[in-house]
Amino acid sequence: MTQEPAFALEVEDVHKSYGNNEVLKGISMSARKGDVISLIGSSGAGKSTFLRCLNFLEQPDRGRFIVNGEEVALKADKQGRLHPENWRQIERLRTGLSMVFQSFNLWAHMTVLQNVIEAPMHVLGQNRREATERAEALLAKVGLFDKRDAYPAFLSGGQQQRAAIARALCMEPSVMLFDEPTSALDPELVGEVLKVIRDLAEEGRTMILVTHEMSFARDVSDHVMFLHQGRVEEEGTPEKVFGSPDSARCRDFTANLRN
Amino acid sequence: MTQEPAFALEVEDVHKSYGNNEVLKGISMSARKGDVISLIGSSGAGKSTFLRCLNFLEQPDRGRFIVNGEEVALKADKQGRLHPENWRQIERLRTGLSMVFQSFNLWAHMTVLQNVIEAPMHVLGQNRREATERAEALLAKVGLFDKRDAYPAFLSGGQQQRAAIARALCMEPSVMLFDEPTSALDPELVGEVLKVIRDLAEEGRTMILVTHEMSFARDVSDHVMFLHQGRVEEEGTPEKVFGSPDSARCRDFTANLRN
Amino acid sequence: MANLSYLELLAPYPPGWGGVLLAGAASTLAISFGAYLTGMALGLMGAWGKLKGGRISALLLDGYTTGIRAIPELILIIGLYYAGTDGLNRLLAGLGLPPVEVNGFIAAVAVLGIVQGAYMTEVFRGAILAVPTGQIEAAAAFGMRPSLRFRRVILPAMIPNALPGLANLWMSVTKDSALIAVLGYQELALATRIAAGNTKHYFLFFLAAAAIYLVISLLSTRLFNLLERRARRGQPLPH
Amino acid sequence: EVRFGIMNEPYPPFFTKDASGKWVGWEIELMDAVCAEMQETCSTVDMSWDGLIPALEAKKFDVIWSSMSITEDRQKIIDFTDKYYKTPSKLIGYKDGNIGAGPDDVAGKIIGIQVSTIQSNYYAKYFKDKADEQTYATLDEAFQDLAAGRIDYVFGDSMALEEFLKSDFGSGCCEDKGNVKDDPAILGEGVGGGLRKDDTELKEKLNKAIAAVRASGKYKEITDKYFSFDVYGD
Amino acid sequence: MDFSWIAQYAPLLLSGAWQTVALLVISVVCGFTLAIGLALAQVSSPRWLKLLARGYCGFFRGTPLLIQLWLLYYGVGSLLPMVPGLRGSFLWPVLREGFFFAAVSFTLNHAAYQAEILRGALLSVPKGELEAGRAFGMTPALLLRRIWLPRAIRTALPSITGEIVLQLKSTPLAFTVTVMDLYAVAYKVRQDTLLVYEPLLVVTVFYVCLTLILTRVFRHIEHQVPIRR
Ligand SMILES: Nc1ncnc2c1ncn2[C@@H]1O[C@H](COP(=O)(O)OP(=O)(O)OP(=O)(O)O)[C@@H](O)[C@H]1O
Ligand SMILES: Nc1ncnc2c1ncn2[C@@H]1O[C@H](COP(=O)(O)OP(=O)(O)OP(=O)(O)O)[C@@H](O)[C@H]1O
Ligand SMILES: [Mg+2]
Ligand SMILES: [Mg+2]
Repeated sequence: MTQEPAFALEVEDVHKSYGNNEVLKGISMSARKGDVISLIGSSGAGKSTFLRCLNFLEQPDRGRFIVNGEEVALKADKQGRLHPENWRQIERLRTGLSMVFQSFNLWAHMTVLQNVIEAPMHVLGQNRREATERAEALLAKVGLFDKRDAYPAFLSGGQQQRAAIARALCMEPSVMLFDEPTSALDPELVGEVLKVIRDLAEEGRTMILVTHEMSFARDVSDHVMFLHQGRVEEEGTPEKVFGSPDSARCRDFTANLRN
Repeated sequence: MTQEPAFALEVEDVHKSYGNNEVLKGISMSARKGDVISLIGSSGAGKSTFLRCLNFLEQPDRGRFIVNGEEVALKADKQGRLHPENWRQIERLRTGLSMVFQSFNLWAHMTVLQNVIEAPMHVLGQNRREATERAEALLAKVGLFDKRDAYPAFLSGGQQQRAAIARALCMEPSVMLFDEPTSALDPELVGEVLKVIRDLAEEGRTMILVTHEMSFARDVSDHVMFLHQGRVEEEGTPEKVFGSPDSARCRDFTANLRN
Repeated sequence: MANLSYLELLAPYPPGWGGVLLAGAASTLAISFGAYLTGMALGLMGAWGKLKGGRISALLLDGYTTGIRAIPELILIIGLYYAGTDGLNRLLAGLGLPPVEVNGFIAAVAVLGIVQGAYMTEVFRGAILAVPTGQIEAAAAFGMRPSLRFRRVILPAMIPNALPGLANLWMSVTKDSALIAVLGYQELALATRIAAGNTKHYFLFFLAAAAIYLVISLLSTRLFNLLERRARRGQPLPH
Repeated sequence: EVRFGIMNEPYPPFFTKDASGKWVGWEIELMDAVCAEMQETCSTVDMSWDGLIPALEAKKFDVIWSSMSITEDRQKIIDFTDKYYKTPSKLIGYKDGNIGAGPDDVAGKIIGIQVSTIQSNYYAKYFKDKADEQTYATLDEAFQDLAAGRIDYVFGDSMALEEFLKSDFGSGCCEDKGNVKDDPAILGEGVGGGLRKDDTELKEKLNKAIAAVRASGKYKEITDKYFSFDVYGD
Repeated sequence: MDFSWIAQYAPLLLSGAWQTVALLVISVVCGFTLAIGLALAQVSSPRWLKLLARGYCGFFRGTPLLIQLWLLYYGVGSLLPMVPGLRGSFLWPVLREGFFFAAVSFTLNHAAYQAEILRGALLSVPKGELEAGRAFGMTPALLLRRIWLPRAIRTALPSITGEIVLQLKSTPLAFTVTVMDLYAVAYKVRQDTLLVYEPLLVVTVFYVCLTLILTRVFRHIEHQVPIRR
């Protein structure tokens, strides 16, 4: 075997604009295996956009992306925007990179269980029995076992969010992208999710986490990045970012948490 | 003028089932003018369902509803389920009862501004200029003024939520129903929303608030209700519910907050 | 001609005309079905090309949907069948090859299928656009290839949006197939006119034909309803 | 082999398909006689009116044998054999006892005419100032409207009109108003077989055969089966 | 290609084009209005009304337009002269005309097809957006006018355009009840001259122009609200 890559995910200088609105203005990040990195920042700062750039749901205008030691081949079009050279590569990388969306995005025509086993069965080619078994265990873990045959439209907000988490976990990815995975959950469930994330980190999985719950970010992460207007305004250990941030902006932002 | 009703909203013994699943098992609540009542409870406890029963988006199976001293006329159908006798009455009452949905439910074919002025213009009959003026002030208040001409699909989660809040505020209702209005907001904005709610309460508006942020509930409410499996398991002042709850279930639930 | 009673006129064997009508109905169904399937394949490709393709393919497909829908079917059929085979044979003759006889049935299916495809392109395009973007993104995010994404997520999610349009097109094609009388095919509409013209019992035969069409479409409506009910599972009613 | 293109819309008594799908009618029997005379094997090809010309040109068949009137305009596009019948044109109308088919008889009335027929040209010359024209795709539709009272007359080929009057439907409502005065310049030279312009060989063969059938008495024999008079015309 | 006939037939062609446009506009405008009612009846109404609307759509989509037209014109229409006094009355010139019957039956037929499209589109509008409208006290009529229909029509626009084009292509059937639309004029020219393609090409150009205008207008409406992709 070749040498293990040092970083599970390494990105450099990501830029992204919507029209004239430059949402990301050069963001770099590197995540080791087993790292939990939290992204915090005010609404509209570009957190979701950054996360979506990581798996190329949005195509960045500029940047370098290295996933598990493999660089994503990008080429520029006439306007100078980047596009993946080979979508096959992206698709392959995405299987190791699952995502929990801010708005859940469950497939409305499938039951909860079908949602969870869909990708393992059809992308990873697992057989139904095996996938179902793991899916049911995961659904039980998030407390959704008895809703496994319900369609998403008939679930409460928190139940949908848990289904989305189970769906992402079932892929057993090496990197997980969580976009506010606890926004619709009550404190008890937040605690559960925190436990799940810790377990996963211990298994060596990498997690990138967007969250508005500062206490959650503090408890769970190895590294915190504070985004402001498309830039990383402050980053470091939770102790540093929440305890003694350099940036005034960050100090204001985390003020609520400290007092 | 007739005597001011003592309660802005009074409901008794609300029951609601989906199929065999009894989601609400007899909930009563009374809210005085200017009260802020928080509903807390685990995911799937029935909080959203209760809120939706209050303005008859779901039709309760049993219960009595008195809004601003006016009892809602209900009649039972063959299966014994209740239906409003007169939808006109419901529509009239709803104009004084606006709602912020858990999933925002912005109208996708309208810009943010159009979303906000829609109901004031077409339900209350305000003229466009007047409605736009107030809408813009509200959008500025929630920090969304520069996104007023964007369509909801192009907004970040928090921006959508703020648009939904502005839309509800613009109706200047006497009772507001908030379903997790801060789930997608960062701590700073949560603080802003808290301020808005306090201001509104001071103006004499009544607020019913579903939330998972216990600190938010503690800071803002006059009265907290803890729902568990369709029943009110504990209720009282925030000090009591968070400080010294009688119910063991509630004690567990709020444990995170206390330590 | 002897005076026949209504029952005798509709008898399935000569001198009754029932058999002629039924045979006509059978060819109507066969041609409609072939054209419908062809159209569906073209429509799916067309919609995909319009939504995902580059500017050039979008422009070409725009020409296809606008042009083919606007051109009267008659001119397409005559043009493609007669002028088309004529041209083909001239080309073959130029190459020193023997002329080919284009099968009328295949020509009819092809022409009507191309027309159906133009309508279906638009039906599918609208239906796909109505699928919530997030669900498609979720599929992409889990590493689904475009074809898998289409088969597992886009298709089932857009079908309920497309079915009413598809049902309408099926209803139309069963009646449009009357056009292929131009190629000498005796489908239901022509069979009806012949029976009526021969016997002068216009009303009887038009009602009989209407009844046959109605039976065909009632059965297909049932089928479409079943499909739609299945496709809309998981979708709450509007109130 | 000579292939005859016949229109697949029924036009009794000249040509129509019976319930078993066999071509029957006067024009069909004449075709058989002509073929026998030419000592050719003959086949028929069904074709809608729209397909006749393109199919002739695409050599799907060799001659149009579908009661097509020979007119000057059409001769620009295709060639015709000599006429093989010519029937007078007549008016039929609602039963009211007013018999007569002159311009004065139709004054103020509405006449139903099949689109683009010789009768339509005749109308333009003789009736236009007196009566209104209603154009129909087929005579069948005109008959329906006549029975419904929407029009007062149907002007068309006497054979087709008489056939209608013989039916239950026609005999109930309508009656023969008489033949119109002939005008060969407009009512034309009669009906002939349509041919490709370059097919002179076949044209001569057909002309010879038609003349022979007429001379041998076969023509009369066939005609007597269908009509009480000679349809060849003057 | 021989277009020398155009000058001679110009007046007829113009009046034919006018008839075509008139039939199309009448049947689409009236038909669509009727379709809204029919679609609504099918998605939310008492059971009997629902069944009635279903039956209507089943019948009108199930049988050929031509036969509907004839049932109306030759069936209902031929009963009219039997109404005493009608033949002499001022209404007769209208009721006698095929145009009236064509317009009526095209409207009825078009409504059935559009209703089916609209029914599906109404069902596809996210339930939450309707609830938001209700929660602000919108009456059913207002909800329909401001939220439900605009949302539904927008998603269904491509199919709606298709149905209108299909309706345009159906107008030639009016000739069977003596309306000389553009297609009928072309038919006459073809019969007169035996030219196969040229008259049809004139019709084609006209149809393509109409369709282009139609699709442009509808695309403009469609692009009013940007779609995120
Ligand atoms: N598809 C889009 N088109 C145009 N602008 C967009 C689009 N998506 C997001 N934006 C804009 O980009 C900015 C960043 O959005 P993003 O969703 O990344 O914010 P965020 O940090 O996730 O915020 P939140 O905490 O509210 O979810 C916002 O101003 C938003 O309006
Ligand atoms: N339309 C529906 N049909 C059937 N069951 C439903 C429907 N809506 C909600 N439920 C069920 O009713 C229960 C209560 O749902 P509700 O949305 O009220 O929960 P909630 O307290 O708001 O939870 P959350 O905090 O997760 O939003 C859940 O178990 C849910 O699955
Ligand atoms: Mg976000
Ligand atoms: Mg909820």
